Amino acid sequence: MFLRKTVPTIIASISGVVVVVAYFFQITPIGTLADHILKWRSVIAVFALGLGGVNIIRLHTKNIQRDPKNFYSAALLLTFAITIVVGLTMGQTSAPYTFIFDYINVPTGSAIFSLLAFYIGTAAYRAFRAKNAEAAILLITGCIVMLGRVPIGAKILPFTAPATDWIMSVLNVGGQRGVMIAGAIGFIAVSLRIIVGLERRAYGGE
Amino acid sequence: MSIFTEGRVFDLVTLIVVTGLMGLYMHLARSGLKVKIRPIAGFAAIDEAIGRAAEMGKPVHFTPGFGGLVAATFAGLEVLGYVARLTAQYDVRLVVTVSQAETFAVTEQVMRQAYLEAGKPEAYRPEDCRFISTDQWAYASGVIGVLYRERVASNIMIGQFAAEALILAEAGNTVGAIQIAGTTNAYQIPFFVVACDYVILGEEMFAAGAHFTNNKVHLGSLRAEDLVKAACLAIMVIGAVMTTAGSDVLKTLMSK
Amino acid sequence: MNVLEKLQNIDKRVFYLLMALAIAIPTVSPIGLAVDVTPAVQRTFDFVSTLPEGGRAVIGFDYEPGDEIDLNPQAKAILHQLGAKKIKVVAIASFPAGAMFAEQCLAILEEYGYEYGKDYVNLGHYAGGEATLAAFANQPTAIYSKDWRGNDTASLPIMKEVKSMKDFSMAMTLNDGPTGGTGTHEWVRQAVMAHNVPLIMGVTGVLAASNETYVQSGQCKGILAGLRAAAEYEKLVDKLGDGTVGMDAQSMAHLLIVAFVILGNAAMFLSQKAKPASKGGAA
Amino acid sequence: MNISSSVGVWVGAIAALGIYSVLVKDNPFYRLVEHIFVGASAGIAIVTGIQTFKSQAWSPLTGGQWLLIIPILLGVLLYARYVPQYSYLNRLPLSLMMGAGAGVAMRGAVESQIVGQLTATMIKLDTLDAWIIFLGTLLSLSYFFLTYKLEGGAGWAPKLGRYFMMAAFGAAFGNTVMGRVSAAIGRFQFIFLDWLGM
Repeated sequence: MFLRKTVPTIIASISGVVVVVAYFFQITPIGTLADHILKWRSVIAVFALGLGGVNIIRLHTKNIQRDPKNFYSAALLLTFAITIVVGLTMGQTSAPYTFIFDYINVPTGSAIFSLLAFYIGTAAYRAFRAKNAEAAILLITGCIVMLGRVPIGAKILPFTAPATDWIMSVLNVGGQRGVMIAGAIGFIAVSLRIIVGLERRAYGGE
Repeated sequence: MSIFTEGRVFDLVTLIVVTGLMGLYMHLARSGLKVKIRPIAGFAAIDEAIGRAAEMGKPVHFTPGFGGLVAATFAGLEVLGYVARLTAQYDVRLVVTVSQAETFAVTEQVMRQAYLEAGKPEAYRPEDCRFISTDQWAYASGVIGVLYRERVASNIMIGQFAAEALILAEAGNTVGAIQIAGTTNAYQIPFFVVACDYVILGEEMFAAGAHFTNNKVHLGSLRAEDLVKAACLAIMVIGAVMTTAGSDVLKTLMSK
Repeated sequence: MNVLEKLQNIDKRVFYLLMALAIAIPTVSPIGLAVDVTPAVQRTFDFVSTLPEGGRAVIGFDYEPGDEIDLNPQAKAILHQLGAKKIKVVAIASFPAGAMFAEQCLAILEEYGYEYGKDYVNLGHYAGGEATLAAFANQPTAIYSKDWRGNDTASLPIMKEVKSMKDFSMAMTLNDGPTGGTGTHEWVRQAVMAHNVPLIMGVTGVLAASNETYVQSGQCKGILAGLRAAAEYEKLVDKLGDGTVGMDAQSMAHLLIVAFVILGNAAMFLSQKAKPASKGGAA
Repeated sequence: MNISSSVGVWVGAIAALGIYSVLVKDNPFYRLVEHIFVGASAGIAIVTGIQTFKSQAWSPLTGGQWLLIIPILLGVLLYARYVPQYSYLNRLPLSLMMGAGAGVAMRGAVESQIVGQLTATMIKLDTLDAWIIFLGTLLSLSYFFLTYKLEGGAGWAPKLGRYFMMAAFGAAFGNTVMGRVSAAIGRFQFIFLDWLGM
C-alpha cells in the first residue's frame, strides 16, 4: 500500500512543488533541487525510449509470427536494427548513419508534411459550407485570408488584401485569446490535481 | 537581494490565488457543494462512437497526440482511461498510438489499469498500445497506416497536437471513421474543426473526469476554474477602462 | 445522385490530382502570373542599381534548411542583378547549411563570366555570431584562412582586395531570424554602424514587420520579404525563377481551394432551392 | 531531362512518391515506405537517446556526480511493469515525470498565457478595432464557463464568443495554406528538378 500509493503521490507532489517554487523564488537549494529533478526527468525519459523499443519489437515480431510473409514488419525491424547498430558502432557522423538521416528520414518526413497541402484543400471543401452561422463565419474569414495572401487573389478581389490584414490583426485576436486564457486555467487545474495526487490513475494508480 | 524572482511576483500571486481557490472548492465540493457541469457534445459523442464500433465489430483508435508529458497530454490520458474502460466493457478492440516515449510509458499503464478496473485484465493486448516514433512525421505516417489497415470505426484524438493534426484527421475522414478531437493548441483547433465530427474546444477537454464520473472533487475544481475566468473578465474590464482613462497602474502592477 | 449532389461530394482524389497539377505545372515551366512589384522591392532594386560597376558586395547566408524555399530565390534574383553589373561577391554564412546554399546560389554568377577566386568566393561557415562578424569586418582573412572549397584565402585574388568591411560597396544578409546565427540587428551594428557600409536584407515572410524599422530609420536600404518579394525581384531583373514558380504555384493552389469551396456551396444552395426539404452535403 | 545519378536523390524521390501514393489509396508501396521510415526514425530516436544517456547521465556519474544514480535506478524501475509481482514499482519513476511535468505546465500557464494575455487585452478603447479585440476576448472566454449556465440576458454571450472563435479559426486556417503549399513546392522541385533534372 505504502509503495503503491503513498510514495508515488509524495514523489509527484514534491517534484511538482519544487519545480514551481524554484521558478518564483530565488532560494539556492530549491533551485538546485529543481534543476536536478528536471535533469532526472530527462534521464528517466531515455529509459522510457527502451520501453518504446520493446513495444516495437514485440508488435512486429508478433506480426511476423502470425504471418511469416509480412515483410513490412520485417522491413521495419530491419531498418530499426540497422539504424541502431550503425549509429552505435560507427557513430552519428559516419557516412552510413548520415545517409539514413539525410536521405531516408529527412525527405520522407518532408513528403509527409507536404501531404498537408492536399489535405488542407479537401478539408476546406468539405467543411466550408454555409449551413449555419458558425460554418458561414469560418468559411468567409477562411476564404478572404486565403485570397488576400496571394497576389492573384488581391487582383481578382482587391478588398481581400487589406481585409486579410484586418482579420489577422483585429478580428482574429479575441477568439485566439479566449482559447488561450481558458486553456491556461485548465492547465493549472489539471497540474494541481496531479500534484495533490488526485489523478493517480494517470500514472497507473488506483 | 529579494528571494522573489523579479518580474514573476504578480504571476506568483496569481498562482497562489488560483490554486488556493481550486483547493477550497475541491474541499467544498467534497463536503456537499452541488456543482453541475454543462453538457459537452464531444464527450457525449464518445459513447456513441464506441457504440458504433461495437455494432460494426471494428476497432476504436485513440491517440493522446504528439506531446510529451504536458498539460494537454494529461487531459488526453484522462479521457483514455474512460475510453479504455468503455471499450473493455463492450468488448470493442481499442488501438492506441503514441509518439513520445515518456507519454508511452504512462499510456501503457493507463490502459492496463482501465482494463483491470473494467474487470477484464486478460482482454488487454500490449501490442494494441503502440509506440510509433518520436519523429513527428513518422508518427503521422504510422497513424495513417493504423487508421487505414485496422479499418477503425471511430477515431478519438485528444491531447497535444501540432501540424500533424490535419494529416491524422483527414486520414480518419477518408476511412469513414466518426471523429472526435480535442486540443488546447489554438493553431491546430481550426483543423480539427474542419475535419472532425465533434471537437472538444480547448479547456473543455480538462473537464473529462467531471463529465464521465461526476467526480465531486473534479467538479469542485471546475467551479473554481469558472470563478477564475470570471475574475479574468473583471480584471480585463477594469484594466481596459483604466487604460482608456490614461492610467497604467494595473498594467504596471501586473508586470511586477 | 444528380449533378448537384455529385458536386457536393466530389471524390477527394479529383482534388488531389488538380492540386498536384497546380503545383507541378509552374514548377516545370513558370507562368509568371500577375505579380505587382511593391514599393519595398522596387526601392531595394533601385538601390542596387545605383552601385558602381565593378564594386564589391558581401552577402551573409544566415539561414537554415526549411527557409531556403523563401531565401534561395531572393539570393538568386539579387545575384542576377549583381552579375549584370560585374559586382564582385564574397559569401559568408553563420549556419553550416548557409554555406551550402551559398554554393548553390553563386553558381548563377558563372552565367555572367565570373571566375571563382577572382570575381567571387564562398568563404563558408563561421561560428560565434556577431563577435566573429565583427572580427571579419576588421580583417576578413583573420577569420577565414581557407574558403569553403578548401583554398587558402591568401592565394585568392579577390581576398587581396578586401582588407576590411569598408572595401565593400554593399552588404546583404539573407536572414531567417536571430536564433543560432547572426541576426539582422547584428548586421546593422557591424556593417552599418561600425563601418558605414550600406545594408540590404532578405528575410522570411514572418520577419518583414519587425525589420521594417531599420528601413524607416535609413539603416537598411531595402528589404525583401518572403517568396513574394523574390518573385517581384525576378520580374525586375527579368529572370523568372524559383520565386515566380513558387508564387505561381501558391496562386494556383489558393485559387483552386477557393474555387472548390465556392463550387460546394453553390451546388448546396442550388440543390436546396430545387428541393427545399433536402439536407446539405456531408458534414 | 537529365536524371540524377545520386543514390541519395533516388532514395528520397522514391520515398516521396511512396508517400504521395497514399493519396490514391492505401497500397503496398506506401506501406513499405511507411514501415522503413518508422523503423529508421525510431532507430534514430534510440541512438539519440543512448547518446543523451551517455553524455548526461553516465559520463557525469562516472565523473563523480553520484546523485545521478537516482534517475538511473528510477529508469530501470520503469521495466518493473514486465514483472507482475513488482509492476507497481514503475509508478515511482512515472510519478516523478508526471509531477515535474505538472510543475512545468503550471508555471508556464500563469506567466505567458494568463497574465500576458490579460495585460495585452487592457487596451485603450478609443477605436472600433480596439473594441472588437476587447469584446472578442471577453465573449470567447465566456464560452468556457462550464459549471454556470449563462441564461436569459447573458445567454447570447457564449454564442457570440463561439462566432468570434470561428472567425479566428477560419483566419488561422486560411493563413496556414501558404506554408503547407510551400512544403509541397519544395518536394515537387526535388522530384522534378533534382531527381528528373527537368
